[in-house]
Amino acid sequence: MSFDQFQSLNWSIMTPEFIILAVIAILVIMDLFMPKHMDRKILGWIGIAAILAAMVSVFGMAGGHVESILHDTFRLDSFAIAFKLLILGGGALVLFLATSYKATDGLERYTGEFYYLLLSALLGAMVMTSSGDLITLYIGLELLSIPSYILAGIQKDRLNSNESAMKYVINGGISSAIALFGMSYVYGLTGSTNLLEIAGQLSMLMDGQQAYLLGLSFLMILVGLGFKLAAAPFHMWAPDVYQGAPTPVTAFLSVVSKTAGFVIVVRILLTVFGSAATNGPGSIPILLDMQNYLAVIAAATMIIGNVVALRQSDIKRMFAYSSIAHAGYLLVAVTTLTSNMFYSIWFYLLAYLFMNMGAFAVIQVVSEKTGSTKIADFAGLYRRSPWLAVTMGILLISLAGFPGTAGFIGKLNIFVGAFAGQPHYVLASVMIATTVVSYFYYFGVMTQIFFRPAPAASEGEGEGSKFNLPFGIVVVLIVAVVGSVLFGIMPNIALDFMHNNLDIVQDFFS
Amino acid sequence: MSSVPASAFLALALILFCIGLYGALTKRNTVIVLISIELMLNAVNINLVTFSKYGMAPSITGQVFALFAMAVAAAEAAVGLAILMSLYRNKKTVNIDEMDQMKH
Amino acid sequence: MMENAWLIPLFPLLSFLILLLIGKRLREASAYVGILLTLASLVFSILVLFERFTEPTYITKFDWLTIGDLHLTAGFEVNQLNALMLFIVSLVSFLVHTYSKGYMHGDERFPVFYAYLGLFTFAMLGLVISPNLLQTYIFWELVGVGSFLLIGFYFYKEEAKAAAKKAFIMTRIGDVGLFIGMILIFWQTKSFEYSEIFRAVEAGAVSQTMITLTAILIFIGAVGKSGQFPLHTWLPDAMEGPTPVSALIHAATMVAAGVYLVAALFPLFQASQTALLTVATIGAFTAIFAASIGLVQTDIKRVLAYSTVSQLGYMMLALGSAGYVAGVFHLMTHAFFKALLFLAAGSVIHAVHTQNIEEMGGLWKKLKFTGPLFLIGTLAISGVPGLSGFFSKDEILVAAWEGGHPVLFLLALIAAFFTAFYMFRLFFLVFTGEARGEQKHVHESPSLMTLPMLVLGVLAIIGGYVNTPWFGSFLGDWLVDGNEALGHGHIEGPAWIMIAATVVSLLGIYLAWLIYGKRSVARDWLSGAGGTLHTILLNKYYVDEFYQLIVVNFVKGFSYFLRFIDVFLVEGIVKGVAGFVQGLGITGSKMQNGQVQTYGAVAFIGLAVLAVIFALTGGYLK
Amino acid sequence: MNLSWVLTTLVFSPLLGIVVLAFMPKTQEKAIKFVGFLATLPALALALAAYAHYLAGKKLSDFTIGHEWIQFRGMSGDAPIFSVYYELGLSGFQLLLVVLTAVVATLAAIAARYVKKEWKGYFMLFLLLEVGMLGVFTAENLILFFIFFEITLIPTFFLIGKWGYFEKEKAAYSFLIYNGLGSAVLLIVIMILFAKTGTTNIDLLTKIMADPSAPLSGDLKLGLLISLLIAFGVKLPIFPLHSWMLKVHVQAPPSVVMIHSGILLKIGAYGLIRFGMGIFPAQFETLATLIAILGVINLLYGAFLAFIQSDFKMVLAYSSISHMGIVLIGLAAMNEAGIQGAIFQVVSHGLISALLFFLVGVLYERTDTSLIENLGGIAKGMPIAAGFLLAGAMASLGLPGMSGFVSEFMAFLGLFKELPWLAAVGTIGIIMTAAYLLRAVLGMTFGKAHREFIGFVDLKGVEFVPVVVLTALIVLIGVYPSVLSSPLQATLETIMLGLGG
Repeated sequence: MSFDQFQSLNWSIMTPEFIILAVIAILVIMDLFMPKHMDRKILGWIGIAAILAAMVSVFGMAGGHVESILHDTFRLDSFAIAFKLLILGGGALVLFLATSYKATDGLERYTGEFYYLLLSALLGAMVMTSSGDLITLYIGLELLSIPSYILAGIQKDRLNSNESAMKYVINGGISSAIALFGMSYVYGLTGSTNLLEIAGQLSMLMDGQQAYLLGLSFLMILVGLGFKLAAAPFHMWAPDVYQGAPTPVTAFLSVVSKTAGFVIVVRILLTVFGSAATNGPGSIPILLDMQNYLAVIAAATMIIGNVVALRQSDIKRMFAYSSIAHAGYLLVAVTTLTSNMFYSIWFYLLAYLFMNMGAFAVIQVVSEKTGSTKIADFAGLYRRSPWLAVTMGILLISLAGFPGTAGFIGKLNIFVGAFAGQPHYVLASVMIATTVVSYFYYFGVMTQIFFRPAPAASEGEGEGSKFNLPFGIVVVLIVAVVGSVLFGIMPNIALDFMHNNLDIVQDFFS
Repeated sequence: MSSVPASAFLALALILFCIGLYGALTKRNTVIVLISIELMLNAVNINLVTFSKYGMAPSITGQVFALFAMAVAAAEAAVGLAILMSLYRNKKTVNIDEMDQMKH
Repeated sequence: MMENAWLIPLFPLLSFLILLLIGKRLREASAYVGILLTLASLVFSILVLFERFTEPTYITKFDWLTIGDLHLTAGFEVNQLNALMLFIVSLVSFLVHTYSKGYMHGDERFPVFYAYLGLFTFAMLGLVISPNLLQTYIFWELVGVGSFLLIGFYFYKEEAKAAAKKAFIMTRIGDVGLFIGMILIFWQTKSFEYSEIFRAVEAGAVSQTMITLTAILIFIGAVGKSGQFPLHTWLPDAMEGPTPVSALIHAATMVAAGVYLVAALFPLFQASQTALLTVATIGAFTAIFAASIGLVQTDIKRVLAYSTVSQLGYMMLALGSAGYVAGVFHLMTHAFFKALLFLAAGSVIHAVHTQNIEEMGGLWKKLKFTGPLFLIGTLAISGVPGLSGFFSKDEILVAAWEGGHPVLFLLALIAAFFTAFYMFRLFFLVFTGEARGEQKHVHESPSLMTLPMLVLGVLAIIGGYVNTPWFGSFLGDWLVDGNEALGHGHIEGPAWIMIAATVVSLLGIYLAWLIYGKRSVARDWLSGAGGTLHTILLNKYYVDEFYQLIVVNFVKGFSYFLRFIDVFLVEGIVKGVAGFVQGLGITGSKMQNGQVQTYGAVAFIGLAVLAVIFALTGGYLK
Repeated sequence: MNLSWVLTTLVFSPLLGIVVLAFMPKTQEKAIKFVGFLATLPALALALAAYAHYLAGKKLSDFTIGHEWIQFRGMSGDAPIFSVYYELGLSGFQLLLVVLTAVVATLAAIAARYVKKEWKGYFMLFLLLEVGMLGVFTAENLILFFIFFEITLIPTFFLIGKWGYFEKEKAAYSFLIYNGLGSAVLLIVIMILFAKTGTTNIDLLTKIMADPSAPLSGDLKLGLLISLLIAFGVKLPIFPLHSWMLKVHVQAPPSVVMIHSGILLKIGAYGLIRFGMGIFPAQFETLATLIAILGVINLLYGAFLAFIQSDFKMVLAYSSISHMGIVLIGLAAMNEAGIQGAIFQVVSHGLISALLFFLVGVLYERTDTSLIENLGGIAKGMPIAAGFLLAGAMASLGLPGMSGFVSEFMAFLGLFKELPWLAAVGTIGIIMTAAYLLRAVLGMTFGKAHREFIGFVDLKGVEFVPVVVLTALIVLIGVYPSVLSSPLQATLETIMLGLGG
């Protein structure tokens, strides 16, 4: 490739990535040259500014044509834009949480790293959304994962944090190996790593043997990526990792990482297996044929997530199971494969972003105050801080999926999808039944917040029992609540933006 | 070279992968577990390289993919070992079955 | 005047409302409100009655409730029976209102008492002018409430509470019969109007079985209200209410409503021989059954109560024997003399502050007014010739005989003997002999109480002359005028019946005199002779105990059985489901054992299972 | 005149109160209670105005409003695959329920004077609940109905769980889970209906279903109706789905029980009539006997169990079950009399139970107990309260001249035409109702006072307002039932048309 060629590439479509990358570099350097005792928070703010700038540039790209560079390894289509927005938004909120996070247990030595590792993980997620090639997908995935491993264990002096990171590394390693193994067969059968090329090849597939092999590789990829989503039965790392990791990291894992996971699942499954013929051209694609497997996984995920969450006494663990359950709901949308699937997944992830981020912000505040993450620590929150309590109440209601909140609209959207094409009665029933089960634990937290008296000790503390909310937390809470309620009442603000500017379905396969 | 059929390479990769998986799931020493994961990734690499040469449509992409995979695997191993070090500092053990402080 | 008959019930309603709102302020002046307004009703009733002698039946109605194409109406009707009933009810009510002013003097809930009286009178008057079954039912229930409230007037007494509850529930059992019967006949005839129902029955639009069924169901309502066997037990207990109430409700008016209902629906009953026979049998049985219990009771009001039950049985017997006129006639005369007896009894109780006749005695001299009036009542009810009861009872016996029920006739005759006996037993024990209890300051009641008694006394004597074999059956002819279905105004019967009746009642009186007046026969002669029988009678044939044992215990037992289901089965299933979910959760969290390799293994197993299923189902190896 | 703003204002007017309350200091008890009460008035005024509008002979369809709200699109450019419309409207039946809701809500706001703590939160939730209830009865499409239905759950959960009595949390959970499951089933039904017909508009659905070429098999329709029966059976409640409701009635604070028993249970009946009977008339006919049997079971089961309760609240709770049996009986009759009876019973029981539960609140406030045996003889100390209690009981046991009778009568009238034997069994319930109510009420008011109640104050001041208003309405309906029946005629005709009658 000559320099001219190099120059002639439309690098501008990578502007958001470049912004983040540049800021990472700047932050690394700044961290290096900053005096040791200087507060690193400034790095966090710079990071936030960078993310916002990236978001603006992504917004600016909305409505354009599909473009791709570097031999179609990097593509910018509506799908990428839509999910990049989510990922960047989630990243920004995580950074807000991070700036307000009290650095302890070794984190105080690495606050600088904390921010730019978050940014690099974010970069990985962004790459994943835009990748048009198995290689870039994989690189993006690992670019997201490896910093995540470090982030989970960044509180070096805290055993739980170490353990959580260790478990994450091992499980993540195994899963990516499995997924990669599956991908290698896909490559072997097509001789290409480019997704669209693969799709083109596979739609001509005639040989039953090969289709068989492809089916196996489908399962392997599904399982490998299922780890990222924390779909049952590949979910078991999630509770431990979520519990041990620092709260902003948990928030990051449960929102950004999961979003990225869904991005890659949709991307691979739809392009590669959505067109892979089972029995010669024009026959039913593997993906449709595999719908039942997906449905089983989705149902298992919803059931396990919601049911086991009932037994938890640690709030972060409970939210881990809750996020497993939400992954299950999202998988319902993936399973149904209807035309509004992109929109329903996107909208659900948007709603999930708001409600989960907000909830983790509250968790962060409360657990910093009490020094533990027991659900019982929320007792009497309403007395101690009514606003915080009401905020958490709204977010929990949204998570439980009651009307008036974005969580409801998201669920409704998925639910409609389950009936829009071929109706999936059982799956829809499981979804709604487990939703009712989820009332138990969400409202269990509310019981603590609103009904239980505050523990006697903290009542005596007087002034000390007041919560002082750092700016970052306040921002997150406001965004979360406004988002949850606004999109619950007027979801078309978001939905219409999608429809008017982004033609995902059209772009996705071109 | 051509006397060795492609299926032999694929079988080797599969066996290697299974050994890796077995090791990752059964060994007590975390270092060995990490190495086993490397084995699994290397099995993938064998696959990729084999397909790049003997696949349906041989192409160089497979080898490129394998290079990327190696680099990533190295990074992953490095991070894994680093985390293990800090864990060891706190817990004085590298046995993976003793890392069960968080459960249920 | 008849077109304004709807005003008659409204006066007492007005009284009720006024007293409810400002009764507390009026205190005992409340009585004047009640008395004046019932007087207005009485005046109107008399005017209506007289007008009805010459004018035809007046009926008017309007839509009350529309159900699709069905228009249920409300309105009022003035026919012979209604006009007569209006007069009786408003008269007795007015008299009781007046009497109560004296009787209830000093009671702290005096205005409430008058308010309740107003409510009851309203309901009763409303009942008797209803032109259709539904409206009848509505007021039927309302009189029940009035009765309930007044029985429970002394609410702080446990007995009053129990009696009120019992009265309401037992009559409700009957009411349900009426309710069902009314609805069944409605679907047969598409109307609640009496006239429509009769027309349909006459035209043969209703099957015979249906007629019998509905008639008997409606009769069950009458059984409940009129204290007929087997739903009679509430009526004696209802004597817990103030005595004027007993006179008004539980003697003269409400309990007669059952008889009135059967009379009002007489054409329906007449269309079914079975129904008539049922009515007659129940009536005759009740007559002798209650009379026999009355023989041994020692509470003055309870004796009268059983007497009432017995007399109501008589009326039913009359109606059941196709003696429409006889039944209605006896209803009227009974209203006079029984109200008189109760008011007189009230006067006695007022004087001696006890209801136990064993503690009375020798009051004839002390109660110069009450005594003779009580005697008039006693003579009238015993059927002594010349007084009102004689004529009406005679009509009934004739009707029973002519109706072809010799057994029932015989029962009625025996009941007449019993009646004469226990009434005079009562009279002798209360008024003659020596004072047995501690009777201080016994004095005659104020004139406010004696005057109403006087009026009733006069009516008890002359009331019978409107319908006699000797001076013409004016009442009977008028009642059946224009409606042949009701039978004849007077049924000719053999002369020996009248003689027999007279002899029987005189025998009863004589025997009572022998035992309680002259005391030539020992008082325990009877109880000694038939000890067991005496005990049975004293315990009212153990009907209450039977109900307690069977019905109440069954209901309770069944309820506890349902509670068992509720607690263990319904809740159990819920707990089971919840437990299952919890168990799943426990299993799930147990699997989460903290071992990272287990997690990997589970995932691998998951993959393996998927792959095996994929392999087994054949994949794409077509 | 364009009246389409009325319903929106009516439904959401309580929100104004929430906003005002949010800015009030939480210590100002009196002011908060007053504002909470005031905030219920606009809805009441509008509801009565709408009734007046009807009385003036104008069309109720003047109030209909419809807007697009949410569109879920599939492929870009396509028509939305799913739209949620904001559609509110009134029919005669709905009008009655809206008026009932507004009246009971206002009176319950008065009853909320007994709330002892955190008035601010209480009234905010209370008003939110009112929004939900008004919305449920005015919603013209199933999704909107569902949304409002769910909106009622959360405030009720908190109102029970925070301000209730000893086992409040258990009761609140019970409420949430049962009703959550009920609404879950409902949502599935709605979605299937949508998937098959492409609409959730109730009137449209009714029309589509009447068309024999509708894309639903009879079996599917039957299945959907049974699901609806379960969904609304939880709310009504139908045996054996009732156990949550007992807990709620016993544990919730008086004003909430007034609302709950008076209005929330009625949503079940409303749903059964409007959706069950309206959308699936033919299948309803198939199930009529089953529903009638369920109704009789409800009626008798509730009555017998009420007979042995020691807590008056439990008596009333089982009594509610029993009375809802009458609704089912009326519906199962499938004729005008029965259906009208059922609707009457819905309104009538709403008023009666509100009255009785208010009085329970009054008694509890003064005596700290609702156990029958602890309360004997209160007529001595509180004659007026005892009198109204007795009046309420009389209304409840179906005394003519009060609303309970008219509904009971019509329901039985209807069923006797169709299933006379079953109806005859049901009449045992009439006797049992009298038995258990008198046992309970007389046990409390009559007899010897077990303790000195003399010192207790009788009804006073504002307490008269709910009692008198409710009693007056009960008597009004009992004496002049046309106030209810005339607005209902149009609704009934529609239903009967669907039933092919």
